[in-house]
Amino acid sequence: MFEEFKWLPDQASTVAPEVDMLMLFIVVVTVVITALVGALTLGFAIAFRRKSESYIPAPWFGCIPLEIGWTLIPVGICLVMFSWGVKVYSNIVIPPADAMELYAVGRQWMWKIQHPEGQREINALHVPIGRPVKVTLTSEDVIHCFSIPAFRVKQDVVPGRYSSLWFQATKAGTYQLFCSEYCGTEHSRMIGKVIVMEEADYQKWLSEGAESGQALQGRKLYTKLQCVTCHTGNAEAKAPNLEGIYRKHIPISHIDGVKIKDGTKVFADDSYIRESILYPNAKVAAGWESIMPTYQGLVTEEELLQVIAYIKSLNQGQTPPRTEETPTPATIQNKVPNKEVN
Amino acid sequence: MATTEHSTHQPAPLSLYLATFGMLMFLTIVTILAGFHNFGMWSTPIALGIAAVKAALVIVIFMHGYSSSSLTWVIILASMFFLTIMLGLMLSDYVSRGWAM
Amino acid sequence: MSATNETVQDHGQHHHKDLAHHFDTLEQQHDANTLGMWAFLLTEVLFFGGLFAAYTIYRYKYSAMFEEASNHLDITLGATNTVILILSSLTMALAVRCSQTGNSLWTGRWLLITIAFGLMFLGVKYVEWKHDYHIHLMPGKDWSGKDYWHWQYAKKAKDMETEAHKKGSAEHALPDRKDVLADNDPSLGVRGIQESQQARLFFLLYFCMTSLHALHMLVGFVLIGIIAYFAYQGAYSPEYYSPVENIGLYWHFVDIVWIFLFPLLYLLGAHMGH
Amino acid sequence: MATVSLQSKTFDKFPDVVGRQDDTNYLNHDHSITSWLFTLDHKRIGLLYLVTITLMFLLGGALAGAIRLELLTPKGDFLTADTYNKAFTAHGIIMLFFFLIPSIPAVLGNFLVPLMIGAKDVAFPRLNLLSFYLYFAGSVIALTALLLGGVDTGWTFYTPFSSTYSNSYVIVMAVGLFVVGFSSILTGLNFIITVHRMRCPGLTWFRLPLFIWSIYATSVVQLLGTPVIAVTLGLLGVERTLGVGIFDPRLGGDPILFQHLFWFYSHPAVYIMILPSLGVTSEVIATFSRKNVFGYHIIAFSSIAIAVFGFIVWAHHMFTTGISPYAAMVFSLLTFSVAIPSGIKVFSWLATMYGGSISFDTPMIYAFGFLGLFTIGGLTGLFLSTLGTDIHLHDTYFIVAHFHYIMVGGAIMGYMAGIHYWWPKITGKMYSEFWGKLSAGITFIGFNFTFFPQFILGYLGMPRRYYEYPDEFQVLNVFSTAGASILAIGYSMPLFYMTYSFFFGEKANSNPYGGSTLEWTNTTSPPSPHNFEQTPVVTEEPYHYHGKEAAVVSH
Repeated sequence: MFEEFKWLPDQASTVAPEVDMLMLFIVVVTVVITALVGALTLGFAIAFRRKSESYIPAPWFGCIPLEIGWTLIPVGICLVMFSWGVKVYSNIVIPPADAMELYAVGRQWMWKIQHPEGQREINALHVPIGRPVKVTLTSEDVIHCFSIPAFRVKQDVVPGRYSSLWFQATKAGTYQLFCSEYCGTEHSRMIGKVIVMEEADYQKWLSEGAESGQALQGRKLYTKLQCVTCHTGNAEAKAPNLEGIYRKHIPISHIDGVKIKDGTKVFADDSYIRESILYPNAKVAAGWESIMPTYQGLVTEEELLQVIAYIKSLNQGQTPPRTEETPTPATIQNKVPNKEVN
Repeated sequence: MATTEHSTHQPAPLSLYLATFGMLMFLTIVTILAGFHNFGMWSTPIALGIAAVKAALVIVIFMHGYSSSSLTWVIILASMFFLTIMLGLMLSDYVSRGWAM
Repeated sequence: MSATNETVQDHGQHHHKDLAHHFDTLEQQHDANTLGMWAFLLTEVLFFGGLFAAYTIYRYKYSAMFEEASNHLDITLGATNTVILILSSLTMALAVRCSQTGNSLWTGRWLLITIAFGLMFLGVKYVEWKHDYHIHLMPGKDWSGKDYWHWQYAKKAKDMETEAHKKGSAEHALPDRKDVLADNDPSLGVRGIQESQQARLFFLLYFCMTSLHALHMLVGFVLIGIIAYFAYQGAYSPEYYSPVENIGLYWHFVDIVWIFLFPLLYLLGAHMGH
Repeated sequence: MATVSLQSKTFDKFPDVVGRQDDTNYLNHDHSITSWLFTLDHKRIGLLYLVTITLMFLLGGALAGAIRLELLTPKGDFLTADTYNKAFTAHGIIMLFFFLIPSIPAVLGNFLVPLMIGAKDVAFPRLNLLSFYLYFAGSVIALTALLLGGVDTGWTFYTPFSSTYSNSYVIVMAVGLFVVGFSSILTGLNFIITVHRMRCPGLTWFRLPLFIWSIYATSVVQLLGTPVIAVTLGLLGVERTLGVGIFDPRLGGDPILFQHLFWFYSHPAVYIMILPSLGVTSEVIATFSRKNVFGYHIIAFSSIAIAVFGFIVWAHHMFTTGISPYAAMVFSLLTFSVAIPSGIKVFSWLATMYGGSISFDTPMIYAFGFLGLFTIGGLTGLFLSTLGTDIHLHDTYFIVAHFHYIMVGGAIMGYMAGIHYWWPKITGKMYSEFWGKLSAGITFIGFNFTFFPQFILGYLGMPRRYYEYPDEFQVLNVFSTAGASILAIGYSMPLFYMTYSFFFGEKANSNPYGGSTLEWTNTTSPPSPHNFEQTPVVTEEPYHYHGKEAAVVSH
């Protein structure tokens, strides 16, 4: 058991040294204050031990400079920690714009990871060294937490919404991936490995056995789920053209079925697309009737991610031709009320 | 004993209670009428404002707030203070979630 | 601290029949009792506060649907109840006043009248809840998020009611459950689930808040009943009436909760519909 | 050892209470069972609590032992995953709700608040007994939930796991906590009114012992926070029974809202546990330094400040849940506000000791232990209020170590200091100083051995609530488990020597440690059923040792 033991965790991401510096600073403050308190306690205990039973010490009610000192100095130290903490925190939570994107879905008790190129893995995450990676996270059941100690990053994975975390690995190797929010019986087995590879190795790994790109999977779903019936991208369209909308500000007319001020726009990110698939009425694109059925219960979280990946990749004029043989979404929809959610 | 305030516990005049009741009825009508009118974002503050006035009347007259010790008022204000903290800080999270970093 | 052991002069009140052994004076006892009640009400404020917090958050998240859902509550009945409860507050205040003046008989009577108003309030509430149950607004096991037809049913019921009112008839039939299910056209799905979930949250909070309020009234009935009994027995005097005063404080608090619940639940969407 | 205790006893600054004719006290004036079970005497109710919470502590401790044993090896070999989850849930719930929260307030608070303020009883004695029986009923319900099969949600009951996915007895447990919550509320209410309305003549606010201030602050938290957890558990119960979606995202609810409501109580609840210990420490340090408390007013107000600030920092438990980053920053800043009054207290105690006449009786040894552990526990809180480091440390063993330093190191050390300090008053008997100091020492060493390695484990990244863990974490876990066995010895020793002293101990006089507050100076050990022969009249500030030389010399 001693051979694997180490005192310090691996430091394998760009934020890790920043966190460790901050950590070190607080450790020093903590040790100094603890030592001070300990030394004074012991020192006073010895120096002022009871020497005579009849001795009553002189009173000391207060000392304003001393009291101001031990109020203001901690306030100062705390403010330093706070601002330093905020700085490191913003580096941890704000991903660089050029980050490559991965997707992870947590469920009791495994992590399912998808790469845009189509690689899928369970309880393992292959990433290249030196490139910022943003992982979009969601859960199929309860709250999990995606935690990579070697990268000093951690993000709760809450069902019903997307959260994300980013990192840029700096050292090749294999690191622990934990679920660190208690999620049920096998919580402690919901662990995986993060494998950081050199760029070339990563490219090689990507090309090995990728079924097909994540977006390609999404394209299949786009036809299968009959998105294409209305989002045709041409003159017959009954719904907005989805080509090139990703990360654009698009005008909307209704929120939750209520007319809103003209000119209101929404940022079409992953969360918006997800919401629009599950709750089509939440934010309706301006100029379109709200006729889309909900897909809640019809697509899994993984499939949702694939559709989103497809919509992301959808450029001008790429919407596939409409195929008539599959039933319309509305008919699929009719089955929904009978479906038991719990 | 530690009581410093000396409250007299003199019964308030009957007319005061009846007037308060009348005022409460009046405010109930006002709040209903206001409810049917669209004040936009001010609807809820107006409704809550009227409710607060009604509550204040009940506290001051019916619950004898006018002759209660200052400690009673500390308790009343504390309840509002902590309720505000709970609602305010909780809401602050939800309101600022959409803000860009 | 040091203390001397002088005997404190008590004013001969130790032998008053209503003075508990651990208090020095009736005044101190009265003060402690009243303050105790106020402190309890502080707890109650935070108790309801948890529900108000949930209400605030969901109201913020789903404001449009909350307004629409609120329109399914009957403002007339809500307003009636507001009047009834304020009336009961008045009678309660009068009961306390009578106990202050030493009028035991009327203390008891006003207390019983207060209970009567309270029962009227719950009667109206019963009518409301029964109606809510019939139009599928009562949340329950069979009303999961996706069974949005419950909400469609409620909406249809409301439409039929409005229709009937336009025609001038007070009576109206409830929609047929089969119709709503058969009427399950594709466009329903558009808003179905989401609407239904958000409306359900409103009604969930509505039922939680009003039933917690009703529960407080039920507890109040029992306590008022006991105190009314003692009042008839002549247990209270201008010197000792803190039980009456305390039950009064409790009852007024229940009234105040309703004063806030009424606009927040009933009047939320009034400006849209009627 | 013996010499020290002897010295203490010869220091009898205040004469025994005059006017005592017989040996009747609250313990022996009536021996019948009903006189105990239906007693309205705050002192006897305190003892009823003492017995019950000690049993709960033993149960919680046994569960902790099981947890540590399981963690001795990386693989799950002692318990199954499910049993382990139920064990740590039960450990958390029992220790927090059934031991720590009632520990000092309900045992020492009940016994001491009326005595320290010169009152005959608390303001509402019947309510006090009701509190005890609510606590008892809540315990029975919670134990029933455990016997039925337990709860596997963790004491935090996070939704949607607790509301939808868990197949354990969540509702029974929630009912138990709901009931015990009301016990806590009524106790707090009783103390607040007692302190406000039952003080004896001359006892102004700034003549109150600091223990009273801390109990007062605690009561405020109990009164304001507990109803929120009650209604939150109520909503959880509604969601679970009716299958509706208040917190379930698939039904439109928001699981993060549950965490907000939960922590609105559960963070201040930490102050319910630690504030009374701070109060005990102030008393003990003053008495055994034979000196007034430095900065009395500041310490008194810092208790109130900690209680109030406790309500505005709760979301620091949620930095990684996806709350708004802006809210996270605000809560981070607010969280530091708790550090300041805590620091002030520690420094003021040191200044109290400075120039004092310090004797090393058992309570003081425990108080030294408290000082050390509370300092470490408090300072490690800085890592968690700082956003940049909290992300890494959240939900790891660092958190586990931190809150055990506060709640076991701090709160229980304070509780033990208090029990030892007031034991002569409670029972009228002296315990063995030798065994007392030994147990204080063993507890301190065992505690650090158990929990210090967990700070490193947390920094290395070991998540909490894991029953299996990667091999690299084993060394420190072995240390921790070894320490736990030492700690267990330290905690069990008082059971024996205290019980022994209750029956066979040397008789204590009314003020064996030379305490300066009313319970020492104005009544016998143990006190008479009605506390004081005559209502005391207070004429000076607390901890007024100086200028009393004459009294000692003449002795």
